[in-house]
Amino acid sequence: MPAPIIKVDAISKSFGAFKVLDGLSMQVMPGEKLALIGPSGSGKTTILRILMTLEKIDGGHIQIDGEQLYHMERNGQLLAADERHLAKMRQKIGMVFQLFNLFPHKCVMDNVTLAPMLTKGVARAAAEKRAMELLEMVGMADKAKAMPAQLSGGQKQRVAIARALALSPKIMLFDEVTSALDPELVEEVLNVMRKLAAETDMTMLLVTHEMGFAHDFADRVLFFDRGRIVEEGKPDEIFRHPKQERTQGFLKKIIAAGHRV
Amino acid sequence: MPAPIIKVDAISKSFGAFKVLDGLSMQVMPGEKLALIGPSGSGKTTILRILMTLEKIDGGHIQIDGEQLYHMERNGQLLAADERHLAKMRQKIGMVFQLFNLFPHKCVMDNVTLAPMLTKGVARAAAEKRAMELLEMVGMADKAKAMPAQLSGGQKQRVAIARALALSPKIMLFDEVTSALDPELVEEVLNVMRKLAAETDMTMLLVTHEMGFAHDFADRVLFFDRGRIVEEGKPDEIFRHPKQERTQGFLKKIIAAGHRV
Amino acid sequence: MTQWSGYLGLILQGALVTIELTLMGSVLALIMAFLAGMGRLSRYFVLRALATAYIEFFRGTSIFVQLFWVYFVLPLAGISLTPLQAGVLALGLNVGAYAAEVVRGAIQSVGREQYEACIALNLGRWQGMRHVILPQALLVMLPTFGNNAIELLKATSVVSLISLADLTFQAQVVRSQTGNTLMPFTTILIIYFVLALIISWGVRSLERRMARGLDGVRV
Amino acid sequence: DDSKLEQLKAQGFARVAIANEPPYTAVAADGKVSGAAPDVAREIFKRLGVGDIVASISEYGAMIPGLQAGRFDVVTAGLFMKPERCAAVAYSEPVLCDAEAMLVKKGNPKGFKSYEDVAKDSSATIGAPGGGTEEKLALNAGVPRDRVIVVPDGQSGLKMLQDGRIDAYSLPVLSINDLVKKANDPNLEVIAPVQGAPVYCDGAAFKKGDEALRDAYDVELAKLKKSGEFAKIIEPYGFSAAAAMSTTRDKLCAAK
Amino acid sequence: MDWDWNFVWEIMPTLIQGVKITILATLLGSVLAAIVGLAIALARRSPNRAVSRSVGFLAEFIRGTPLLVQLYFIFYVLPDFGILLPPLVAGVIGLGLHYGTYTAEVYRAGIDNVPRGQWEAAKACNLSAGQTWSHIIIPQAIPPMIPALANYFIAMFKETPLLSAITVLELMNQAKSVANTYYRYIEPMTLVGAFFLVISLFSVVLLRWLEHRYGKIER
Ligand SMILES: Nc1ncnc2c1ncn2[C@@H]1O[C@H](COP(=O)(O)OP(=O)(O)OP(=O)(O)O)[C@@H](O)[C@H]1O
Ligand SMILES: Nc1ncnc2c1ncn2[C@@H]1O[C@H](COP(=O)(O)OP(=O)(O)OP(=O)(O)O)[C@@H](O)[C@H]1O
Ligand SMILES: [Mg+2]
Ligand SMILES: [Mg+2]
Repeated sequence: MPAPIIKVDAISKSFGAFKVLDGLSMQVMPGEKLALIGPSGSGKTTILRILMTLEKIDGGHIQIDGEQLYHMERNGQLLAADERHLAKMRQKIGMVFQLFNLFPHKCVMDNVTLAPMLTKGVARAAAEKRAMELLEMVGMADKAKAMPAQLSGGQKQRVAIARALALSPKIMLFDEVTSALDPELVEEVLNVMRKLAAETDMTMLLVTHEMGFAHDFADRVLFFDRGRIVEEGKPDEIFRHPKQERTQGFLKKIIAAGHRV
Repeated sequence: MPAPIIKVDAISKSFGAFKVLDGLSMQVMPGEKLALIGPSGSGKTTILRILMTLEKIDGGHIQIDGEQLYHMERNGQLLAADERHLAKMRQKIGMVFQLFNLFPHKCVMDNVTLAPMLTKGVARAAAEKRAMELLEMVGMADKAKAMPAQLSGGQKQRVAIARALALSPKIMLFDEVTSALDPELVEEVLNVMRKLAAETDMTMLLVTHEMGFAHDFADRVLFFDRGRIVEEGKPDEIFRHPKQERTQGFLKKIIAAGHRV
Repeated sequence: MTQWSGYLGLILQGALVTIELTLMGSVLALIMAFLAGMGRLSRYFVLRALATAYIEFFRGTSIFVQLFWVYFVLPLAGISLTPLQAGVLALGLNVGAYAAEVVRGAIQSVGREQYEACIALNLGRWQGMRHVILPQALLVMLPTFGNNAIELLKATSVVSLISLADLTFQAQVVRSQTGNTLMPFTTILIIYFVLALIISWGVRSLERRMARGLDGVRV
Repeated sequence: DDSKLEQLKAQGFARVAIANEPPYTAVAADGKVSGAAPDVAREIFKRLGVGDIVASISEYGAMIPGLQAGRFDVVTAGLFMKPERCAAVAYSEPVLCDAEAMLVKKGNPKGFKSYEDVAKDSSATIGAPGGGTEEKLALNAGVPRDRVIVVPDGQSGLKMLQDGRIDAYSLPVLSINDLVKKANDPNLEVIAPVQGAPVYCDGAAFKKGDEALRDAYDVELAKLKKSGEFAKIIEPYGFSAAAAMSTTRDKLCAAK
Repeated sequence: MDWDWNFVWEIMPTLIQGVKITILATLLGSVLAAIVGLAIALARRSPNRAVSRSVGFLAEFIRGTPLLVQLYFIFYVLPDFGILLPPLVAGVIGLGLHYGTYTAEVYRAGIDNVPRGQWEAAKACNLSAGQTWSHIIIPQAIPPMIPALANYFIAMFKETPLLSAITVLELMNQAKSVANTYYRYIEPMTLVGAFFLVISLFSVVLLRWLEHRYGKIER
């Protein structure tokens, strides 16, 4: 059995007096597709943001690909990571945000090529060639020269996915990437993600409220509640036969809320 | 057969060069519960706002309860309605907004009593008694003294419903009243609306993307597309056996977008 | 009346001085604004403290006091400036302090999500600032910069108090020499207003050029 | 040492401070500076080998600080010699002499003859240039601070008197005469000289430490006075050359 | 550059006289600016095009030209038209008019910032125009304006030295008069600067508090 690519070990995180993550541990295997579900405020976004180093942790350890994320070993001692170590680690991880976070002053092409050119010193021609392939994959090649403001939400999100892929990360994080979209536009983004899941062996972590998609997409589902993983298992187990009361209650509410026709 | 309470006759409405409503006609019977569905931008919100006199119409006629809404008859002539006529007509209509639009500087109780006291001269004691009944009905009686900022989205929306009911309108308009809410909070608002539909004989027009709820709630469903009513009928007909291609396409997309577990 | 038309030349000379002051003062203000505005957001305490002290000092003490200080007190410490230099220095430093807050505010107004996108794309701090944050912040700053420039234009009138022959000063001279009060003051009011209009027109067209295709940037 | 003079020669001009007060100074429609004080200075500097003067107009109050701050090389502005000023700057020999005058409304309704009369009338206000001789004379005569209105320039003083904001406006006689001539207003009256106020003379004022330059200036000034050219320059403006030649710096600086 | 403490104590009482006038002018100017601003803001919303346009142009003109020149105008030119104002009154009117054009913008922004949904909710509640203004719009518009208004009043305070140009014996004028009497600029000018700095730093604290207290309305 290969070593896990992500190893989260008893991390905790508070905002002020409020404990968001409470001794959370989990492991993710290379290539695994994970869905994180759970009620609002349960800490799903927070764990992704911690993996992306957008938040600091208060305690615990995280290993990515065998290396410490927030610590570095120097002369046998574990020190807090400095900016250089973090930058190195970040190369392995990409993230797609709920609100796309495209750079509004740059065209689609520049959004995708900016990071490879600046952080990896890729030449413009090479960066644009690769960007074109990625835009092709997400079906946005014909909009390469468009500005973000001219795109629909679904198109923006597809560009954001291409942008994250341009750095060829080993791990991709998706935080509710469809929940800000008009219902009619959701499908085009989910299609891209299905394709991505099928065609690459990237490790993917997905936070979502789209239970149907989570079911089809994930190898494994984690159910979060109050900063802990309450239940985990294969999608069928979790969605059809949840064991925990909290999980059952959550799924019932979601269903009752009319998420079916 | 009784006379229709709303009679919309060939109205049109443009924003600049863009024609939003194009010769739209429809009739609503007293007590009828109507669901308006259709793709984004098809004019659903616009027709509700026109009925609430928040937008002017460019052409056509509307009768409410047998009286012209945007026109008044004087000496046998049809004149444009003045503010007094509009104020009189507005007494028959109440509206609940997507973003609640509670008055943030007034407590829950004052939000509900303000309009009856100011527009109908109801005494404070009487207004508060009635407000308490309404808050009871929407399950917000214990929050009467709270400020809107202290409420969750679902609670705000329930107060907004009570506020609209306080003027005892004959017609209630609901514009996507749950779409700004967290999924878990949707149900509490829908429950209030079910109760309302069951207990009163108010005429209700509802714009929604919650197809499940529209199905249970409505006596009749109107499918809008590009400012016209493309198809209408009983919920079962529309949702199970849509005749028009546009309707079929729309429902298919909505279903594909994962709105079921 | 004929005499008055002769003095118009004097007023136009003053207008030149006013324009010169406004331009040079604006350049200095712009430099100070970016130095201090970004200094306030620095990770280093010393830079933050320096920038804050500069901003609070120059916004706190009145422009008049600064002008008189630069003009009369600095030379006693061995730093002697021509009236023009003194005027540019005082005006530039003063307006620069106000504009620094504009720079800071604009940089902060760029949403946190843009910084996060930079981190997620592994851009360095300066790379993110240079390619992502500043280009967006610039557009937010521009209109306020326009207002700052007009404030600076108006503030140039106080240099007449340190004998710099600007528009207001020349109006005073013309008034003394001709005994006519209404004409010179009305004339310069109109000239100031026209100059202000030119500034706001210029800033607006610059803004339009920069904003092309950027509907999403402005908050 | 002569270094200051050499320096002025090298740069080819001297920076002089003047007031905005005809006939001591005048600015023509083309912006050219003339008037009695600058004309004398220009001539003397020319003889000293300094080609031209560059004049900047200043308030009286700002002249001495400006000189000390090195803003000008010399003040030629009708800045009258008085003991305190002699202590602050290095004066040349006298150049322009004038008595003090007051401008009042026609008929002198308040009956002023001296600054003391202004002090006695508790409702009377008097205007004077800030930092000028007249302000100090009025204060010394016992006019309280809040009744001595600091007026930025002659035209403003005239206007304030016409508008009834002040009851008297005090300047040297010739300055007042010039104002009245320009104003051409029959409702004004000049009281000259003011009783009890001495006749003052100005000189070119140099920075303390520039005495060498001042001495060189004095030499040329004396020659000018002797040759009669001095009178030719200042008398068209209404000043008396004889008055300037009948007194000396030492006398004026010692006066109490 | 030598500093003389004895001299400082000697001139202190004179300067404090000036401080009183400075504060008085600021207070009166602020009241006037608050009223003028409201009048301008309402006039600019007037449905009568002629009124809103001409008031708008006038406000732009006043805002685009220097206060100093406006003061000269009020003080020296208006008497020609039979309007003779005492110096302090002229100064307060100048400050009030000039800053009124700024506060007008604050009022406008405050009113515009009340979300459209509030107007619509008021209509759906069938409130009349008067009721909407008095019960819904004004109560929400005023609190967020308070810090911005305070900001302009502090700015006005720092511009009061301009009144010295029209013979108001405020702080700056007293300091100049002291300087002219003793031929010493360092102490009076520095004291004036220190005075403004102290008041400004104090007002920064006040502003933070106002912003905290009134800056945001919770929705
Ligand atoms: N920067 C912050 N400061 C304070 N509290 C925060 C911050 N970020 C998150 N929180 C709080 O932490 C808790 C967990 O937040 P998180 O965003 O991880 O939840 P989530 O599971 O993603 O919820 P959702 O489904 O609503 O996105 C929430 O209660 C949230 O209010
Ligand atoms: N004030 C306005 N100015 C210009 N265009 C407007 C305005 N209000 C609405 N529109 C346009 O009119 C069209 C119809 O809008 P409307 O809000 O009625 O659609 P809708 O059916 O409610 O859509 P959604 O489901 O997204 O709410 C849209 O294209 C919208 O952009
Ligand atoms: Mg989240
Ligand atoms: Mg809508």
